[in-house]
Amino acid sequence: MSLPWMQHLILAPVLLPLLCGALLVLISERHHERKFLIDLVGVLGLLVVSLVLVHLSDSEHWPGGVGVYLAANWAAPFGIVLLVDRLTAVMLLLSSGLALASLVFAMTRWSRIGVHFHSLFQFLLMGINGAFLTNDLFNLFVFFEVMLAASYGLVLHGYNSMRIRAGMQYIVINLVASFFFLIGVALIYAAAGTLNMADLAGRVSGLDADELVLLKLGMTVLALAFLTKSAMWPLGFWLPTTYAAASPPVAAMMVLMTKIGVYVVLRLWLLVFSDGAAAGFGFDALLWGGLATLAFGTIGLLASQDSGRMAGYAAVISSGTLLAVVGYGQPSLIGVALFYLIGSTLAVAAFLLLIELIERIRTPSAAMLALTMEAFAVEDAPDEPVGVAIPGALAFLGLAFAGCALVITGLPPLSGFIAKFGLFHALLNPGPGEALGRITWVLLTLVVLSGLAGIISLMRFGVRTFWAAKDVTPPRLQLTEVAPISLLLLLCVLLTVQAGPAMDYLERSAEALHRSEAYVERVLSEPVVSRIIEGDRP
Amino acid sequence: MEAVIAISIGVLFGSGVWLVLRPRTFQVITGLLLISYAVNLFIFIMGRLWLDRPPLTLEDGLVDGLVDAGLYADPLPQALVLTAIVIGFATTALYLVVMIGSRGLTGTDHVDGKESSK
Amino acid sequence: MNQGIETLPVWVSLPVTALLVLGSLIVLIGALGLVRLPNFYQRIHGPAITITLGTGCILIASMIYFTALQSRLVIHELLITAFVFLTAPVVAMLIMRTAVYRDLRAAKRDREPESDETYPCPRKK
Amino acid sequence: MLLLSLILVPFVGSAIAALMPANARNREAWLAGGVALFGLLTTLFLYAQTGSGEAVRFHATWLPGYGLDFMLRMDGLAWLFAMLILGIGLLVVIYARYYMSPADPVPRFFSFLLAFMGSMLGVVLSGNLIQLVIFWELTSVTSFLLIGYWHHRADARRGARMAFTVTATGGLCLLVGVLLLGHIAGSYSLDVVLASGDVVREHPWYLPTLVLIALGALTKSAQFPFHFWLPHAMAAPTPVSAFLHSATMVKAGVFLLMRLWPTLSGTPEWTWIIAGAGLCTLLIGAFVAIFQHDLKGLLAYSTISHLGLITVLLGIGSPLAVVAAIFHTLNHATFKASLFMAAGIIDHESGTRDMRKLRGLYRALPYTATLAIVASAAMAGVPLLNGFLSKEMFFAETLLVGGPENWGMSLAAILMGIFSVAYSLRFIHVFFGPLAADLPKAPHEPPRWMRFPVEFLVLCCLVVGVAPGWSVGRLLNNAVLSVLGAQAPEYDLAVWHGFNLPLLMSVLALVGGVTFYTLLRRRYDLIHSDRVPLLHRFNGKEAYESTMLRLTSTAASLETLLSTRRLQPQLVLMMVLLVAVPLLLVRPLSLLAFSSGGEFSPLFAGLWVIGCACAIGAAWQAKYHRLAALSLVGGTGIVTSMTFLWLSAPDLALTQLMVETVTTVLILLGLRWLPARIAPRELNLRAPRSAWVRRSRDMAIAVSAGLGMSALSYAVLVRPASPGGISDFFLTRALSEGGGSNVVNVLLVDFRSFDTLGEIAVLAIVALTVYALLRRFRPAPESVPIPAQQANSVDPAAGQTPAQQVESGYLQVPSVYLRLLFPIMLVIAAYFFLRGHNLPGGGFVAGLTFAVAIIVQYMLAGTAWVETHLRLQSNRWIAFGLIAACATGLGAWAFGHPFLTSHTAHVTLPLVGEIHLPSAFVFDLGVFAVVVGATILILVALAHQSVRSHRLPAGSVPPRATGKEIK
Amino acid sequence: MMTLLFLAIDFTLLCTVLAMLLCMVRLLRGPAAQDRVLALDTLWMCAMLLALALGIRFGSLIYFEAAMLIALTGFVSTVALAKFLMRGEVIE
Amino acid sequence: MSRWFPSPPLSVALLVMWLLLNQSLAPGHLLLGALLAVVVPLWAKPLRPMAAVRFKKPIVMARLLGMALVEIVRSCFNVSRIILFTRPDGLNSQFIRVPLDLKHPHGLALLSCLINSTPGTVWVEILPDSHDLALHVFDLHDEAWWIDTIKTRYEQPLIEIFE
Ligand code: NA
Ligand code: NA
Repeated sequence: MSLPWMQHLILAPVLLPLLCGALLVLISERHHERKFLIDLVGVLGLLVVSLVLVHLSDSEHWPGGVGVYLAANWAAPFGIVLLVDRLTAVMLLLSSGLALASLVFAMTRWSRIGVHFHSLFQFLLMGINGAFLTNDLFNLFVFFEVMLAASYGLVLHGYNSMRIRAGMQYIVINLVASFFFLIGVALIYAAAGTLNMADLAGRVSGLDADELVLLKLGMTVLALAFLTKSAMWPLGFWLPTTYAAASPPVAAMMVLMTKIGVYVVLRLWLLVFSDGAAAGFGFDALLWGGLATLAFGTIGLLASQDSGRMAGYAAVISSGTLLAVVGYGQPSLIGVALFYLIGSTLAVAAFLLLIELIERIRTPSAAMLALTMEAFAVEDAPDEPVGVAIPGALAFLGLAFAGCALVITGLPPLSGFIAKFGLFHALLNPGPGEALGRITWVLLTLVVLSGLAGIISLMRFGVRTFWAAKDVTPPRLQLTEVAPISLLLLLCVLLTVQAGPAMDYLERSAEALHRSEAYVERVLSEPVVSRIIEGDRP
Repeated sequence: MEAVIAISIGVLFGSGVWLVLRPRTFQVITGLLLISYAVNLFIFIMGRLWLDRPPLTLEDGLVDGLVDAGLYADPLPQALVLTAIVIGFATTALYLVVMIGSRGLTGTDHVDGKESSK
Repeated sequence: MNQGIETLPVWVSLPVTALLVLGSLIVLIGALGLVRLPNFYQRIHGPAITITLGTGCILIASMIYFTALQSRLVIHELLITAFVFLTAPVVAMLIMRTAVYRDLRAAKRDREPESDETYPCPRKK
Repeated sequence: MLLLSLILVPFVGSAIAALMPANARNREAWLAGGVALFGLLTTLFLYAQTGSGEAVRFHATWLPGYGLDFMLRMDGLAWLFAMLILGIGLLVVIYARYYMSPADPVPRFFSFLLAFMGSMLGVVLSGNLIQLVIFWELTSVTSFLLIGYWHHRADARRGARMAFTVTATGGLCLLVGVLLLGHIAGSYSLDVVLASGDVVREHPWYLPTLVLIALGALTKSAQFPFHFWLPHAMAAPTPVSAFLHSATMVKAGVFLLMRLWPTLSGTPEWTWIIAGAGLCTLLIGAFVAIFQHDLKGLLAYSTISHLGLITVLLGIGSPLAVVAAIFHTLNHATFKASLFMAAGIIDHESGTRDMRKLRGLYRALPYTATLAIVASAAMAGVPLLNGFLSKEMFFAETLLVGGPENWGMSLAAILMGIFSVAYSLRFIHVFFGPLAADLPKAPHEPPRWMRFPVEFLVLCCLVVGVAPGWSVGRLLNNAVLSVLGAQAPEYDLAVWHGFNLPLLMSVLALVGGVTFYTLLRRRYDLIHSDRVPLLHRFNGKEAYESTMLRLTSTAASLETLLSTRRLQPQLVLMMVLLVAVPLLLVRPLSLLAFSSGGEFSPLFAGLWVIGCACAIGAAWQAKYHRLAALSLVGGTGIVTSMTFLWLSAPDLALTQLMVETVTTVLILLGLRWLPARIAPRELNLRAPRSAWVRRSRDMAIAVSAGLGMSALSYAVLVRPASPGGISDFFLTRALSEGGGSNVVNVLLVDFRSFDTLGEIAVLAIVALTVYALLRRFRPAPESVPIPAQQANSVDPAAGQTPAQQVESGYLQVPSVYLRLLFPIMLVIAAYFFLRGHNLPGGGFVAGLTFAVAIIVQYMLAGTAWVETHLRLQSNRWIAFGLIAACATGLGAWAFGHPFLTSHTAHVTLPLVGEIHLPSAFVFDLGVFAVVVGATILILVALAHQSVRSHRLPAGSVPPRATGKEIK
Repeated sequence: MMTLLFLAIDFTLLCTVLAMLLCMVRLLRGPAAQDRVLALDTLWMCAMLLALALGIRFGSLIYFEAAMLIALTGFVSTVALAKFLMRGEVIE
Repeated sequence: MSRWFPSPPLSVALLVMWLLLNQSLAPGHLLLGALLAVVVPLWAKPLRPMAAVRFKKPIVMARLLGMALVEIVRSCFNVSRIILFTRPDGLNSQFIRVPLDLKHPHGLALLSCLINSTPGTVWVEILPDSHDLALHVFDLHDEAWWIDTIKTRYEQPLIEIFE
């Protein structure tokens, strides 16, 4: 008996970046192009793998659409389990798509202002993908650390005093959050004697009262860690600062990282607390926290004049919306929430990439920007890339900005609107046994208001930038800068046009999330590949 | 012994928290070190306290070649702590470099990179 | 407490007991010196006995003890002895010089340097 | 399919136009005109199918799960509106070709215009409410872009923002309203919604639905109190004003009211809200229009007023009123568009739109003047023109409102009629008298084809005014049928209905208007008054601006209040939440039901007295005495590792010990670059009160966090471990299946090797990051000089290189020891590595020992010397380690096993006998390599800072900068 | 006799811990940096002895490795501290 | 020979060390130990530039070490006595200088080991100009005695051994 070859694809999203990253370490910084090429090949590989996984998880390839991979060949609660279902696959796809855009964007300038960008980038992907894939709490911690460590490096990549101030904040807060994570995991282990999420879900009903208290404590502390990472008010003040300070391609990747916190909360909460002995625990807190975050993001968006912080608050709003939706606890909302997650991630990321190009309008020339940017880099100043000034560069910027703004504010016709509509529709048309409450209206109002705040704020920014600026010189744009933004926005368009199939897929993902028993059974029943007998100890 | 280790974890954690809330970068790194001791110990004791029962299932200690799991300390928390120690070391190194980088660029060792206005 | 210790013959347990008691007393005295003595240059002599004789006694005790306990020659404690002899001098030397240079620099800051003064007199308190 | 092309073609045209070169004025006009013409012909072609009260439909699935499909639906009303949009669109394109200056970048203009046309068609053709909202918002967006077309002008920017804010907000309300409506009706499909009027009107959500939809409609149609944006939208180029802000977009609101009339109307709420808003708008608009000085401003307020009229008609709720509303929509579009164009011609030719300057234009452009006068007559409701007909229908309807006793409505209508006559007179006043001499340009007749649209529209006014039944009767009837269906009333579109009350009202209005205008000119200084009498206090623009300002400033102060950019408050919050959230959410106090367990060991307690004292000491010293704090933390570390040792975790003890050493060296390397904090001399100076408050707060948090952790630890410790835990599995399988008796190590390299893979990745990442960060490290100015210690003559090695120190006496004796220790440490590392699988040790400890061995050599002989003698490329170690670890895992693939499955090779060597080589061993080798590489890279990268160029010579040591040492 | 041995082992543990306590006192009190470094080094040594004593106490050789590792590398941090104080930087 | 064994005593020491560590004389360990004893010194060679030690006079060496051991134990009790029973202010702790003739680094190292291991004396440094050894004595009674003892008892045999 041996493992079907396709099965290894589950591992590829972790392994490929790891190997790429290690390989990139070996290549000298002098060979920019070679490094970039390897990095690009790695990301493209990831893209292909995640596409295949999206397909496999939605076909009959695996029972229930759940692919299980027993790392090191130890059965489920004991070894570490990687798991692909529709949700994971689609998140992997999102991550590789975003990575492609960020990487290409970083090609000409950002990857060269410091060393080891490409390795760190691949390791970041490894961490992100691992966090999506793993079904083991401590392994999740490890992948979070991989992701965070790489992000620390990338946030500080080519640092100046602003970036280091923000980086300090980001690092300290995440270090403290990591401690919370560990405390939480330890408590859960003390309570349930397991680290496997599926196993944990299976064990909840068998716990005695004290153990249940311990479990809840652990989950609460764990949630604090995730909620810090997903910037729930009042834990997320680091976010706008960090986004504004990080270099654009990195900030774009961070948009996704913020969502991982939400992703984990969603997974874990639905698995452990959707039914059984502790059903419903903590959902209210998530809901209220999400609402507070939403409100805070709205206020922040209205208040901020700086584009980086605006993007940050847009991300806060989307985090808040997602958390509130998860906390709202209505199964039919999850699918559309995922749709929202994808769209808003793409748009905010595109916006963050765009910002840097937009900023060039404001300075007399791109060279000036390069000058300030390079102020602190002495030994590794890349030569100023000579680009062709695209005619209509300004038009592109304006159009792209409009696209981002439409998605972020949820105005028609792009995916932001579809998501918002879907959300409202699902809120107003609850399934059987669910009722509309006052909280529905609060949520609805807050979402509308956040959209309004987005309109006001982004319009203010756009008008000031594109219309009010005197003697605007069209910036020099590289194809490598234009293409990624276009790609992300095209994905938003695609998401709109193909809203039906996309939403169907996500609904199926969400539905699977709520069938925790099948999930638990699926994970725990995955057989190990029998070991080679002659290789065993006598 | 249980009480002693419990109190100690509390003291380490409390001292660490106090330091982490201070404004100077070095205080914060000291705090992070102390918190990491506390947290590592905390994870460790989730396997409960075992005296002279290291999880070494040496062949000469086995009865009929079988392992009696009740005779050994819980190895899992130990493995987790080992990972946590190494990761903690790594992050300390990183924070340290950011700390001196920040001092160099901003001219202050305040965690915000500027002295608070008060 | 470990099994097998009851079976130790007296000719083993007696020297082990004696060495342990002696060693631990010396360790304690050394540490006491570290606390009790009034200035650094005296304090540095306290731990020296801990390191040499204290450690020595306990290591020998350990060797005898385990040799008897395991009924085979257990002398890998010699390694510790070797390591201690290799590292302790460096430590003592460097700490001492640190103290000397620091005090000299402090003295120099406080008043004009006196050319013939090489080492600071331990300041009596 | 034709229906779909109707919408698609403008958008495609828009995209093509956008790509055209800036100077292709004619080509773009042809393109735009072609698009409009195509649409017009298509619509005409579709007339046959919509004529009989049926609707043409197009359906494509889009988001079926949410009841959202792409549905197009053309019935009579939609047809009429589509004709309006396309017809006037075509005329506007022709007009714009001549109106826009050759210097204007017209691709953008036509692109936006076509996009707007598509969106507007989308609004009227939507067969689905959500889709309608989508196009609705698109019209707002395109309108925003068109208003801001001349964005270098502040008024254009302000006008665009204001218009968009108001209409988009309305759009959001509309979305929610439509969602409610869809929920009530059970579908968003227009067909279903239109059929479920009774259900809707009786539903408890009716009122909110109505209010929200009304908000959408009223904002879009510039109804009171949201009317203020429309005059400011006149900053747009005149073709835009003619097209969007008179003929089409502003009609979207009334279109929506018509569309949903069957569903929503017929209740008192409807009448109160819609008719009420309409009535206010009608009067205010008409009144304010009189006092404008800008031609377009006058037209804008007049538009507001006429839209109010239509709204009132729809609000009245009778079928005949609906007929009148539809008819007036049509008429208003015709005459107002022509008026806007005429105003544009005047502006274009004379260079100003200020009615205070314009005089006697009839002399300069008689033909245009004639057209404009006819059109204004239509606006004023002069008989034989189309405006008269619909206004008379309006008068007739007002008489019916509230029964025969209630004349209020009718009075208002007459008043509005009077005002409208007055402002029409004011408008045509510019043509009379002597030609003004001080105009910016000398006016003359515009190009032939620029005038053509006006001529055509005025002709329409005349034709409809003279022969309404013949010209528009059937079209109107179709539209009416599609709104009212079976309710459709009998009506007569004749010019002459005999002498009746409405006619009297018309006459009253005409006479009153002329009188009022004459009076105004005589008694009131119309020219020089800058504000509208009575109503100047209601300044929508200022209200808007101040609202926006207040919104931003309130948000900013709220942001400051609710968040912080500083680190400490955030950490305080995190810690408070760490303590409070579990207490509130979980109430873990039940765990603390006091139960004593375990034994007390005074020795262990003594050990932890040390640990705790050191920790507290560190907390106390870390501010000013870093080295002391570092030593104290080291003390805690020693106690911690001893605890691991004591409590059966030898692996942990070993690792902790090594990490302790490496961390100390690391921090010391860092401290070199962190200038000392000097304690203030006035130590007895009392800390300020705020500092005390802060410290007490932090102390409270720290104490409670500590207490919490203690309690939790104790609660766990006194409970027996849950029996079914997974760890027994590891103990029983480690030897038999993992091939090692050190279960912790087997966990690390086999059971949970995936964790370890991630962990070494973290190490690698951090090392690379540290290296990258230090590449651009700029030390603090205080740290730049070489340390004071090395510049002081006290030190015999001042000025010596490390290599010299080792050769001469300075470090000669220690070097003998430390160099001897090097191979010994290497052997020890090998020892720990090789035995790790069975006994305490393993890749981590071995790697750290190895790294320490090398670091000691660096400490002894300096960076330069070591590196000339030993080339240790830590990058390669890291990469090799990672690849080796992965390769071990990949090796399992070859055997058809999952990643990292361990295998044990049994090799029999002569002399030695059989040895077991588990694949985990290679994995551990990878771990070892990464640990070595990462540790060395980190430490050496830090050490390299000392030899970089920012090191100043000894002579340049500032006297005080490093004067005080760190204690 | 065995009791005596037991007592002696416990006495060794006690003395080691007491010695560590005394080191801690010096570590806390200072006053000079070199005093703390000296105290820390002595603490390391006592920890090594404690490991040995624990080994004797439990009759297990597992504890030896820790003691050996301290004996071999415990001095490194002391040397680093001393070098830092003496020269202002650990690696020149 | 020296190409493969840069320092034979070191190699032997490492082999012994390996066997002691593993507490075994099994052929596998012998082989592994021998391998390490060859490989590690070779690898470490660049960092150990000094020539290998040759112990010319093992008997002198043994006598020296034995004598030192006795001295260590004796001093140990002296120092203990002082710590426990003497009032600290009565102590005469002093720095003294001992002019040295020994130049060989290994000899000096061994001398420092002996002196530092003897409680009551701490080696400070060798003064660069005079090649005097600076020494700190815990309780100094007779400076000349100390100088004489060190020079005759320790330095002389070391010169014999190493030079
Ligand atoms: Na009436
Ligand atoms: Na000595």
